[in-house]
Parts: sequence; structure tokens; C-alpha cells
Amino acid sequence: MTIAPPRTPTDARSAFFDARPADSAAVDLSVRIGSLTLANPVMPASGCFGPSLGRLIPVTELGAVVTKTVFGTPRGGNAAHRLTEIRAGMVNSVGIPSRGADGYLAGQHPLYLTLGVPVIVSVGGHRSSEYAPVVRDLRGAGDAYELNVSCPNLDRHGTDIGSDPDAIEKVVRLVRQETDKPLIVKLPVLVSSIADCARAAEAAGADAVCVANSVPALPLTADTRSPVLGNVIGGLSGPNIRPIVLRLVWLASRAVQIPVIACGGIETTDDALDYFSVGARAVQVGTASFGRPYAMVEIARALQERCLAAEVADIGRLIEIWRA
Amino acid sequence: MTIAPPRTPTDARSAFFDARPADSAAVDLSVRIGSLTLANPVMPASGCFGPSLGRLIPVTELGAVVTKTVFGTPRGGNAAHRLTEIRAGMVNSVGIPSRGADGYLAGQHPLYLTLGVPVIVSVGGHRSSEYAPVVRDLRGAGDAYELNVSCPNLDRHGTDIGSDPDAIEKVVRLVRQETDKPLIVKLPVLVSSIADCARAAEAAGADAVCVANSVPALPLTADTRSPVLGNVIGGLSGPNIRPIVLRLVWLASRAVQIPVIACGGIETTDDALDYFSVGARAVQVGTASFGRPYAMVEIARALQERCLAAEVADIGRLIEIWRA
Amino acid sequence: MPGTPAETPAVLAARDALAALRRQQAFAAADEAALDGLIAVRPPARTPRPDPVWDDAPVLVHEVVGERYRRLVLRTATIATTALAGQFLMITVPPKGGERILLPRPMAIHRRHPEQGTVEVIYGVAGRGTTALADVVVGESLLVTGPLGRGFEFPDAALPTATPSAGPGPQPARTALMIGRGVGVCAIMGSVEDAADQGISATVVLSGRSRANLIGLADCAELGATVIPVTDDDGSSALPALGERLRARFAATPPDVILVCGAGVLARLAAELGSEWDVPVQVSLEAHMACGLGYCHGCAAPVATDPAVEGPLVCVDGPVFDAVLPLTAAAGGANAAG
Amino acid sequence: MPGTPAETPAVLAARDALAALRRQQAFAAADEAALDGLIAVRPPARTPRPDPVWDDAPVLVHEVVGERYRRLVLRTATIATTALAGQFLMITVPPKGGERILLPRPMAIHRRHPEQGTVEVIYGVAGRGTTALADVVVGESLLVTGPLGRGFEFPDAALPTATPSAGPGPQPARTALMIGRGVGVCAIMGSVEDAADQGISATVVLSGRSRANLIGLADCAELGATVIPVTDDDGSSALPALGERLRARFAATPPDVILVCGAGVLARLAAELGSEWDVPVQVSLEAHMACGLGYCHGCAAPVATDPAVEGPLVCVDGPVFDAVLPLTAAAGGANAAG
Ligand SMILES: Cc1cc2nc3c(=O)[nH]c(=O)nc-3n(C[C@H](O)[C@H](O)[C@H](O)COP(=O)(O)OP(=O)(O)OC[C@H]3O[C@@H](n4cnc5c(N)ncnc54)[C@H](O)[C@@H]3O)c2cc1C
Ligand SMILES: Cc1cc2nc3c(=O)[nH]c(=O)nc-3n(C[C@H](O)[C@H](O)[C@H](O)COP(=O)(O)OP(=O)(O)OC[C@H]3O[C@@H](n4cnc5c(N)ncnc54)[C@H](O)[C@@H]3O)c2cc1C
Ligand SMILES: Cc1cc2nc3c(=O)[nH]c(=O)nc-3n(C[C@H](O)[C@H](O)[C@H](O)COP(=O)(O)O)c2cc1C
Ligand SMILES: Cc1cc2nc3c(=O)[nH]c(=O)nc-3n(C[C@H](O)[C@H](O)[C@H](O)COP(=O)(O)O)c2cc1C
Ligand code: FES
Ligand code: FES
Repeated sequence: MTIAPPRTPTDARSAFFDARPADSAAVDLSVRIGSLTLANPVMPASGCFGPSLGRLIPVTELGAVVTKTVFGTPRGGNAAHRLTEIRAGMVNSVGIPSRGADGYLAGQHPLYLTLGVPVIVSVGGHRSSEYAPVVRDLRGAGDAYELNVSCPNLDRHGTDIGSDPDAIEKVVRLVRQETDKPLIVKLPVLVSSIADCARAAEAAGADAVCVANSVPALPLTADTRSPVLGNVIGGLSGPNIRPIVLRLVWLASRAVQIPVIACGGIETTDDALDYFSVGARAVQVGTASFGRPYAMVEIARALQERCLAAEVADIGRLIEIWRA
Repeated sequence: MTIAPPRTPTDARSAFFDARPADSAAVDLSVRIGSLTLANPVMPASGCFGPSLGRLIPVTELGAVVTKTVFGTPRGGNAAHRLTEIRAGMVNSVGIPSRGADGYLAGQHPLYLTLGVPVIVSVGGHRSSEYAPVVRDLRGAGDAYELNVSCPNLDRHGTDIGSDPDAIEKVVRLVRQETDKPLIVKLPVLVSSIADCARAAEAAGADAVCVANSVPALPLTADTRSPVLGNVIGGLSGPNIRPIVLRLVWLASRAVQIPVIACGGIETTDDALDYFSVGARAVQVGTASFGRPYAMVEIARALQERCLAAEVADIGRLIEIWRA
Repeated sequence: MPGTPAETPAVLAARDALAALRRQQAFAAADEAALDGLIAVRPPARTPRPDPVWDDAPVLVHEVVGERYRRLVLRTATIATTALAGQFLMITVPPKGGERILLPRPMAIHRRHPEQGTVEVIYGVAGRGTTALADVVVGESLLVTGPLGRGFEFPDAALPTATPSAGPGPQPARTALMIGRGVGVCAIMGSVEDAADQGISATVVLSGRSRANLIGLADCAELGATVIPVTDDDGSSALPALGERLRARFAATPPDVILVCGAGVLARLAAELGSEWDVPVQVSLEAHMACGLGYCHGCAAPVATDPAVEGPLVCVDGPVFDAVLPLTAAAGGANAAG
Repeated sequence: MPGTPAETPAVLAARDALAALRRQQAFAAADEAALDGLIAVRPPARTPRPDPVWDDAPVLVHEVVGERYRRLVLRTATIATTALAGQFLMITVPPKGGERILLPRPMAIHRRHPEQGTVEVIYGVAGRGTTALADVVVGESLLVTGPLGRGFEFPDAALPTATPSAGPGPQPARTALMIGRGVGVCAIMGSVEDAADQGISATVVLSGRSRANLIGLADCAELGATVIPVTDDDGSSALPALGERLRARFAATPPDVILVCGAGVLARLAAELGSEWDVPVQVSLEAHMACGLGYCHGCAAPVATDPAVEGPLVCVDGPVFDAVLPLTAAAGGANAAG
């Protein structure tokens, strides 16, 4: 039993900031999403990041940040409980409270701008026609847009817009008319063909797809078998969904030429490399940040270390080595 | 530390057989699937049972047994490895080896008939037109058919037949022309609207839906990040998929009048009651039987005990008590 | 279906479990109902909140206290030095023996010892996360994030840790009634510390199932607070009994403020007393949390708002809220078992 | 990209891990290739297989053996009395500390002690399941299912436990060469027991990384078998060295049968020797398993069949298979490190 000696009022957080590794010219972790080049392929998942995290981790070491989904008009979000943890993972039914595009521009975007990395603004809508107006109302704020088509769809009795290739096509086409900025389409898990969905996004002009959102689930209390969440249904996230999402990323990567950004249960550098090995070109970290706020930055740092150790210039070649 | 005294050559298996509880006239666990009445709502999941299990557990205490899926023509199954266990659960890519309807009738059905409970024959096909001929070729063998529409579909580039309400409708309609026996449609997880799929089955004349099959996933090895399974992709099953399937059962139960049979991660009586509480009328146990072969029988026994303890006549009223 | 035959042991055990569950359900329903319409966001604080940090905090002590709780002493100098009364930590449960806990667990900072660079946390083993937390041994480190949230503040006290002064500015509180039940005591103990620092006379109701399970007796003794211990086993914690006792005690001069944490029904009792005495009441709440920092939007407070406007968040707008006074709704909730 | 600047500890550690992985990959590839085309299903057995049961088997002993293995002694009278040589158990790993293992793990029955009603299992801690199994303590019970599978059978021996007889019927085997590596030794130990019972002269190659890690030395001594210990650290386990040694030893009279388990490359060496000597070779295989009873179809054996016909299953058609002799494919696989 060893007990660390008393510390002067410093903390692991400041030590982590200080441990920033030197950038190595020998390794190139950059990734292009349309016209935008990210310094490295690691970023947060929408809804699992906010500017307040900027006080806890060196956000400048990330490739980008992604905002919580912004809707056109204000939404209050769902009733409590909005999240819980069960053995299968974390389940949330936050319900995307939003102050609307104007509220975002006034209250949140200025904070995101202070972070010093590209800002990807996540955009939501209840119908396929609702996305383009939000992007217009954002008046050019943000370096790219992630179109969250994994929200309940008012047009088709509550199924996801993103499960219908035609609706995806429409969303992207309409948004494309509003902006030249890079567009990422974030797809849902419960689709019969992720390949068709990814192809629809690509055909309509998207610059990347993000695979995937959380998996709809219904957690019950152990005692009375009643729903834990105020909204009954929520999205399952965390490491247990990783093998499900790995398959989707594998299929999507084989279906399209545009980059696939993997999102689902990434906690470690190995998890990220799993996704790179099935074709992903970038990764988003969601649930893992709650337990270990520095997880994303740790992954970005370790990707460089792994490349240096293997004496390769980029992640693509690192993957080839594992497969050799 | 207590060590049990030496035993005479007997074993826990025989003690379990001997502990069969008296049937109580006060409790009615029976469930109707079309014209078939099962003594209780507990049965194995397809592919997770075989007549050889009859030597290990008192199969007569189950409501029914379900066969492994039978295809019309022989299939060899997938390359090794066909299954593995990861933290998220068990993943199998057995690939449904089948000796075809004739092989089933000659080799397996006679063994099922010795078990003394209703036999539900699971039927598979690669196209929506392939199911009816299998049922015809089974020449009336079996007390009901479970149509496994969660197999890769040759008509629509490998997506599940069961993710397309029109294809489901066609399968059921064609099979209905071949038989008057009860038909159960077993649905997949990766569908945008399970309600639409369940409604299509009901409308075409199905007597029940089974929700759901395993969740497609891609497990990778920890060391070289290569696919564990010979088939790359397999089906995730076990307790971690339960919250995902609970949502599907909840939605399906609200969409149709015919019974919903729940299948996904059931290990204990509490798990079964979770499903009953969201609307299921029967349950299937898959993965849990591998680790505890007697799990199904234990659940059937405990359902009666719970009803007796709560002084109610059936499971419906048991659920009302939890919700009171 | 009465008088069914099979009264086997399995059947009898299932029957007991059902009865226990029904009692528990009844209490939970009363407790939740008691908060209805009671809570409002506090006006902006004049004390700037400390910046949160995360730290790998060595576990110096991890011991069972009473029959149901565990006490952790963590070395984390920054947090120990900066935390305000009623703030909390997010404690990440380390993976162990195959158990993986994803979300950190919010825990009140029970005591701050800035000289030693340590904080104390007392917790009850409830579900998976706290069960796994109980396996942590002395010498391991816990990842903690904090100090977080809006804590308790004595009215008109510009800086909770400042010395009381009769000089210029509004009159600070001179007496305080604190009420805590179970681990809810931990949320108020920082204010008991502040009261001792600021010369405020603190009366602290410690409520629990039994004397052996009361949290904070030794802390209050050390801090010179007056303790009113009440327990379920002798009936003294019952709300009507406790209400009468407090009314009698403060009949002459009511306290300047009431701080409460640990049960909805106790919060409502405090609000009743606050209404009668016309003194402010602050209530610390719990909510399921993921980030603790205000960005995940998981911790909606039970405050009704326009459906298009998100309500307050417990982690940043609370956990301490004002009780809406005077109390208008029927005080019925407070009559449930306490 | 040679000579990059940042040779930090993290980078150096990652480099070591990569090198170790590459060595391991090379061995695994050689091992798998060695089985190609080698295996065929055995003809129907004349010995009826015992009915499998499941049992709650108390753990009487659970100890570390050598540097890498653990030995379990389980009380399970039915299985101890009925198991045949080379059969296996499915061991269900009990849930513990949050770890939930779904699938039982197949394990060879290393020793049968019918008089004591016990069996022994020796296992290596590999992944999640065996790591969790290692946490089981004496006095707990393990759910075991068995005896399972088709074991090793001495050629022409009608009943493996019958006394050898020179009377009517075909001539039973008189000498046997058994080869086991690592935990693969466990699969052959039942046959060493049978050999002792039947007066068959057994020569047992025990292969492992080092002397301290050889399984079965004491068992073979007890059962009166001749042991050839070979290890990696002194190079004696290398396939060419071992092959030469066995050819020299059996130059005069080859054994009547070869039984092998534990590595594809060893199976191929055995098949080479069997081809040279014209004696049958039986090989015990591993496969990922769920049921162990033939109904899950998870344990496909590496035997090529018509794509429309399912190949043999390791759990019911094996785990013991015949080597296809004489060996036709190039013996290259056997030259890899053994
Ligand atoms: C601001 C604040 C301060 C707290 N201070 C203390 C304290 O000092 N001592 C103490 O014992 N407890 C305290 N709690 C409650 C403590 O956080 C819960 O007991 C704990 O989260 C339960 O976790 P579990 O893993 O045991 O339960 P599980 O049932 O496994 O939890 C499942 C999920 O629900 C959440 N959850 C369940 N119950 C609660 C609850 N009562 N409050 C918040 N989240 C919950 C968990 O965080 C988890 O995400 C505090 C809660 C809050 C919000
Ligand atoms: C007939 C038979 C007899 C065996 N006898 C022994 C024995 O006596 N001693 C011993 O140490 N080992 C034996 N094994 C191997 C043992 O079953 C594996 O080491 C064990 O399953 C690995 O489990 P794990 O949880 O440690 O690995 P994990 O990596 O967690 O396993 C993941 C999954 O793959 C399967 N798996 C991984 N490796 C193997 C393997 N080598 N064989 C079969 N399944 C595997 C597991 O069963 C599990 O389903 C035997 C295997 C078979 C088929
Ligand atoms: C609390 C919470 C809030 C989320 N909010 C959003 C959101 O607003 N928009 C969105 O596209 N995804 C949202 N997600 C989904 C995540 O971005 C991510 O797709 C999902 O959690 C899977 O990744 P993970 O397993 O790494 O968490 C949210 C997830 C969580 C846990
Ligand atoms: C080894 C294995 C084989 C299976 N084979 C079939 C099959 O042939 N037909 C079918 O409809 N489902 C099959 N399934 C799926 C199960 O019937 C069940 O739907 C799934 O495993 C989810 O239930 P569980 O979590 O209880 O295992 C199989 C599952 C496993 C694990
Ligand atoms: S816990 Fe994340 S916003 Fe409050
Ligand atoms: S392990 Fe199930 S068939 Fe062999």
C-alpha cells in the first residue's frame, strides 16, 4: 500500500495539460472533411461536449469540436430522468433541448469560438425540410455542419429521418443549397441498409457520414419494472454498442468514397484503431468523456505515439501493419 | 469454507428433474398462439436448443420447443470461428447449416417428437418466395411454424427480408396458402419501424410475432484487429441486447393484437417479467441456455411461484401488481 | 385467489419481497410528490464559483461508518482548497474484476480539510456503481472532478468563508437550522463548517433509520453545532413529531435560514416552517448526472417551465435551489413517513 | 520513417508490444496452416458414449501449477465415474464482481478419480472467461456439463477400461506414443490412465515453454508412463529436434498408435511419424463452443466439405479426429517453431 505524498495545490488536470507532447513532423494525423482539414481525426460526439469542458482538457489537441444538436426553434427537452446507467451501457433521453439557432448564436457559439479548433455545428430537424432553414439561420457560423438525421421524424410516425435514403437525400440537397461548408450526415443504427443511407448522403453532396448515433432502448427499473426514463425510450451508448457500430462502419466504408467518421463506444486508442481498421477516417468520443474527460485527448496523443513506434507516417500504414 | 460432503453418484441434474413442482390449479400460465395452446409461455429460441438437451432438462415443463431454422435445400454453414464471446455478449455466425426439409424430416423431427411438448419448426429462406415451399415440404410436421425472416435476403442485396413490411407480407401470405397451422414471424432488430413490420405480419395472417433475432455485429480480435468470425459479421445475443429488444417488444405490442413473443437476453424470471410488463405474451430463451441449460425450466417454474405468492391467477395480473 | 395450496419456501420468499417493494414504492411516491411546485432557481450568487478540475485523488481512508455507509478521505489539494459548502464531486468508479462503470457518480463534499489537502465523502451502497466503488482500497486513486455546482449560501453573507462583520453591507445570518437525512447530511455539512467559521449558530437535525446510522454526529460536535438527532426506530424522525419539536424549539426566535437535504418530505416540512417563520429555505436536490458540468443536459430539475424552454439543470443551477415561499400547495406531502 | 525524434517511453513500449505481436502472429499462422487437410472424422466408436449430465461440482482444490496454469479438483461423482479418455467438460464461470461470462468454457478432463468421485482440470488463464474462472475459491461450486465429445480410443480395444486380453477378437494396441503441449497434455492424460489400466506401454512427450511449465510430470510418474520432457528454453521442443529424437527412439519398433494434442504443428509432426511408421494418429482439436452437445452448430471442425453439407462438429464428432494418412501435403508446417 503506497500512498502518494501530500501535494502542493496542483492537480492531475494541470499535469495533463503540461504533458502535451511535441508535434512530430514524422507523423501526419490530418484528415480532410470536404474543404476542411482537421489536424487529427479525434473529436467529441455531439451532446457529449460543451465549452465548459474546455477548462478541464486541452481542447486544442483535438481535431475539432462538435456542438450539441441545434434545432431551428427552441425545445425544452424531455422529463426527468433523462439518463441512467444500466449494465448494457448508458441510456439517455435528453430530448435535445435547444435554444434554437438564434439562441445558439447568441449564447453558445461565442464560447465555442474561444476554443481554438474547428467547430462542427450539429443541426437537427423534425422533418426533412427543417434542416436547411436552421443552417441558413446559423448565418455561416461554424466550420462544418453535422446533420443529425437520427431524430424522430414527424413525417413518418416517429421513425428516424436517417433510416430513409430518400429523406436523407432531401435533407442534404436542401442544406447544400444554403451553404458551401462541409456537410457530415450522422446516421442512425436501426436501419436495414446503412450502405444505402451512406450512398444517399454521398450522392446528395455530403462530405462525410458519421456512423452512428445511439441505439434506441428501453431501460426498466429493477424493482417495479417501470421505465427509468421520463421519455420511456432513450439511446443506448457506450462500449457495448461498439461491435454493432463496427459492422455499420465497415459496411458504410465499403459503400462510399467520402470519409466515414466512426462514433460508438470509443474509450481507448485501441477502440479507435478498431474503427480505423474497418475503414473509418475519423472518430468521435461520446460516453467515455463523462467518466474520463481527458479520454479524447489521450487518444489523439497516443495515435501519434503509435505511429512513431511503428515508424509509419500515418494511421493508414499503421493499420496495414496489424494486418500484415 | 464449507465443502459439500462426498455424494453418491448422483448429480444436480437428477435433483433438478426430481424437484418438479406440483401444477397448481390456482395459476393459469397457458398462452394461445392461433389454434395452439401452450401450457406455459416459456420456450427456447431457435438455434439454441436441440433434442440432445432433452437429456439434461425436463423439456416437458416448457410450453414448447423451437427447432433450429430449416431451409429448403441443404446449406453447409459458415467457416470457423462461428461464435465467440466478447464483453458486449455472444456473437454467432453459425450461418444456419441445414439438411433441408427432407433431411430435417428424416433425421431431426423424429427426435423432436419424443420430447412430449409442442414443436415449433423454424423455417428460413433466402427470398420471400422460398418459405412456402419449405413449409409444403415439411408435410405437416410440427405444431406451428416460426418464419425466420431475419436471414440475409438475396432479393435486396443482403438486407433482412424482415426489415421490409412488403416482403414480410408476401412471405406470410404465401405460407398461409400452404398451411392452417399457427404462424409466428420472427423479426430482426435493425428495422426503422418494428411496428410496421409487426403490422404487416398480422395483416397477412400471422398468429404471433417473435421479437427479435440477434443484432448484427462485427467482433474484432484484441491483438490484430482482425475479424474473429469466419463470416466477419455475426449476431450479437445475450443480456446486453435486452434493453434494445425491450423497446421493440413494447412498440410491437402496441401495434398489433396478436401475441408478441419476446426473445433477447432473457436469463432469469425477472428478465421474462420485464418483457411481460411491456406487453409480451410469451418468451424465448437463447444464449442463457448455454451457460445454464436449466434456465428455461427454472423460469417456467418461478412464474408459477410468483403468481402463487402474489395470489393472482395469471401473469397479466402479476404485472398489474408491479405497476400499482 | 386466496388460500392457494402451494405455500412453498420459494412462494413465501416471493411474497415477502413483494410486500417490501410495496412499502418502498409508497415512500418514494410521497417523497417525489412532496417536491411538486416547491423549487425555484436561486438568484445569481455574489460569490464567484471556483473553477472545477479533475484529479487523481489517492484514497487515504475508506471505512465503513454506521451500518450502511462508507467514508472516503481523498487527497486532492486543489478541490479541498477551493470547494464551497454544498458543492459536489463526480467520482469515476475504476474498472475492477470485470465491472465497468461508465458514468461518474455525483457525491457531496462532506468535509473540506484545506490544510491537509483532503476532502471527505460519505456514501451509501445503492446500485452497481456504489457497489463497485466500495471495492476501492486505500492507496488506490480515484478520478474526481470538482468542485461542482451551486452550493448553500447563507443569506447576505458576501463570502461564506469571510469573517462575520457588523460593518457596512447587509446583515449576515446569525443563526441557521440545517436538516439532513441519510447521506443528505453530507450536502449540508459544508455549511456547518462555514457556520463555525463565520460564528453563525447552527442547529442541525440529523435524521436516519437508527442512532447507529446517523451521519455527522462527530462532525457537528467538532464544529460546535447543536445537534437534534432523530431516528425512525424511536419514532422521533416522523414528520409531525419533528415539526412540533422544531416549532417548540424556535418558538421565541426563528432561525435566519433553513438548509435541507435528503428527502422531499423533509424539504416540504422545511418549507412549511420557513413559511410560518418567514425565513428563506434552501434545498439541495439529486438528479441523474453524466457530466456534472452543464453540457450533457441530463440533470433536469423538477421545476415546471414552458415546454419550449429548458428548465434549470441540477448540476449547474443547483444542486441547491430556493424553496418557493410562502408555501401555497396543501402540506399533505409532509405527513408521509419521514 | 527511421530515426524519428520522439523515442519517449510510451513510444518504446508501443514498439515492444508490436514486436511481440508479430512473433505471436507468425506462430499462430504456422499452427493453423499445419492442420490443413490433416483431419478426418473417426469411424463410429464401438464404445457407447456415457450420457452427459450437468452438476454443481464443489471445488475441492484450486491451485496454481507451474508458472502459468491452474489446477481444479471438482467433486462430481457421475462424471468421474462415466467419463472416457479425452472427453471434456463445459465449465460455466460463475458471475463475480460484475463480470458476467455467458458461454461455458470447454476444458479437457485431465484426470478421473472415480473412487473419490472427482475429476481434475488444468487450465491456462487466457481471456476474460478463464481470468474470471481463476477467481473461484475452494468451497464454491462450479456448474459443469459432461462428459462430452468423442475421446481418444486405442485401436481395436473394444472397451478402453477392459483388461487387455490376448483372447478372441482383434489384437489391442500394446504400445502408444502420446504427445501433448501446454494444456493439450490434459486431453491425452485420460489415455495415459487407460494405458496404465490396460497394460499398454505409454511413452508421453510433454512439451512446454520451460520445465516449470510442463503439465503432467507427476501424473505420468504415478501412472507408470515413460516421459520425454521437451522445452522451448533448451531447444528440445523444436520440431526437427523432437522429430529426430522420436525417430531414433522408435527406430526398432514403432508405437501401435500416436495420440496428440496441443498444437497444429505437433499434429503434423505426429502425422509425419505416423506416415513413416504406418501407424494410426489421433488428434484432439479445439474450437469455439457454446453448447458442447451438438445443437448450436458453433464448433465447425477445420475439415473441408461440400459447401452444401455441414462439416463435422468438434463437440460431438470430436474433439478427437483421425489424421489423414499417409500424409500427402508438404510437411513444411512442421518446421515452424514448436
Ligand atoms: C449533487 C448530488 C450529491 C450527492 N451526494 C451523495 C452523497 O454524499 N452520498 C451518497 O451516498 N449519495 C449521494 N448522491 C446520490 C448518489 O449520486 C447516488 O446514490 C448514486 O449515483 C447511485 O449510484 P449507484 O451506482 O449506486 O446506483 P445505480 O442504480 O447503479 O445508478 C444508475 C444510474 O442512476 C443514477 N442514480 C441513481 N440514484 C441516484 C441518486 N439518488 N442521485 C443521483 N443519481 C442517481 C446513477 O448515478 C447512475 O447513473 C448525490 C447525488 C447528487 C446528484
Ligand atoms: C475440447 C476442448 C478442450 C479444452 N481443454 C482445455 C484444457 O484442458 N485446458 C485449457 O486451459 N484449455 C482448454 N481448452 C481451451 C479453452 O477452452 C480456452 O482456453 C478457453 O475457452 C479460452 O477462454 P477465455 O475466456 O480465456 O478466452 P476468451 O478470449 O475470453 O474467449 C472468447 C471466446 O472464444 C473461445 N475460445 C478462445 N480460445 C479458445 C480455445 N483455445 N479453444 C476453444 N475456445 C476458445 C472461448 O470459449 C470464448 O467463447 C479446450 C478447448 C476445447 C475445445
Ligand atoms: C447525453 C448524450 C447526449 C447526446 N446528444 C446528442 C445530440 O444532441 N445530437 C446527436 O447527434 N447525438 C447525441 N448523442 C449521441 C452521441 O453523439 C453518440 O452518437 C452516441 O452517444 C454514441 O457514441 P458513444 O458510445 O461514444 O457515446 C448524445 C449522447 C449522449 C450520451
Ligand atoms: C448459436 C446461435 C444460433 C442461432 N440460430 C438461429 C436460427 O437458426 N434461427 C433463428 O431464428 N435464430 C437463431 N438464433 C437467434 C436466437 O434464436 C435469438 O433470437 C437470439 O440469440 C437472441 O436471444 P438471446 O439473447 O436469448 O440469445 C441463434 C442464436 C445463437 C446464439
Ligand atoms: S449532469 Fe450534465 S448537464 Fe447536469
Ligand atoms: S458446441 Fe454447440 S454444436 Fe458443438
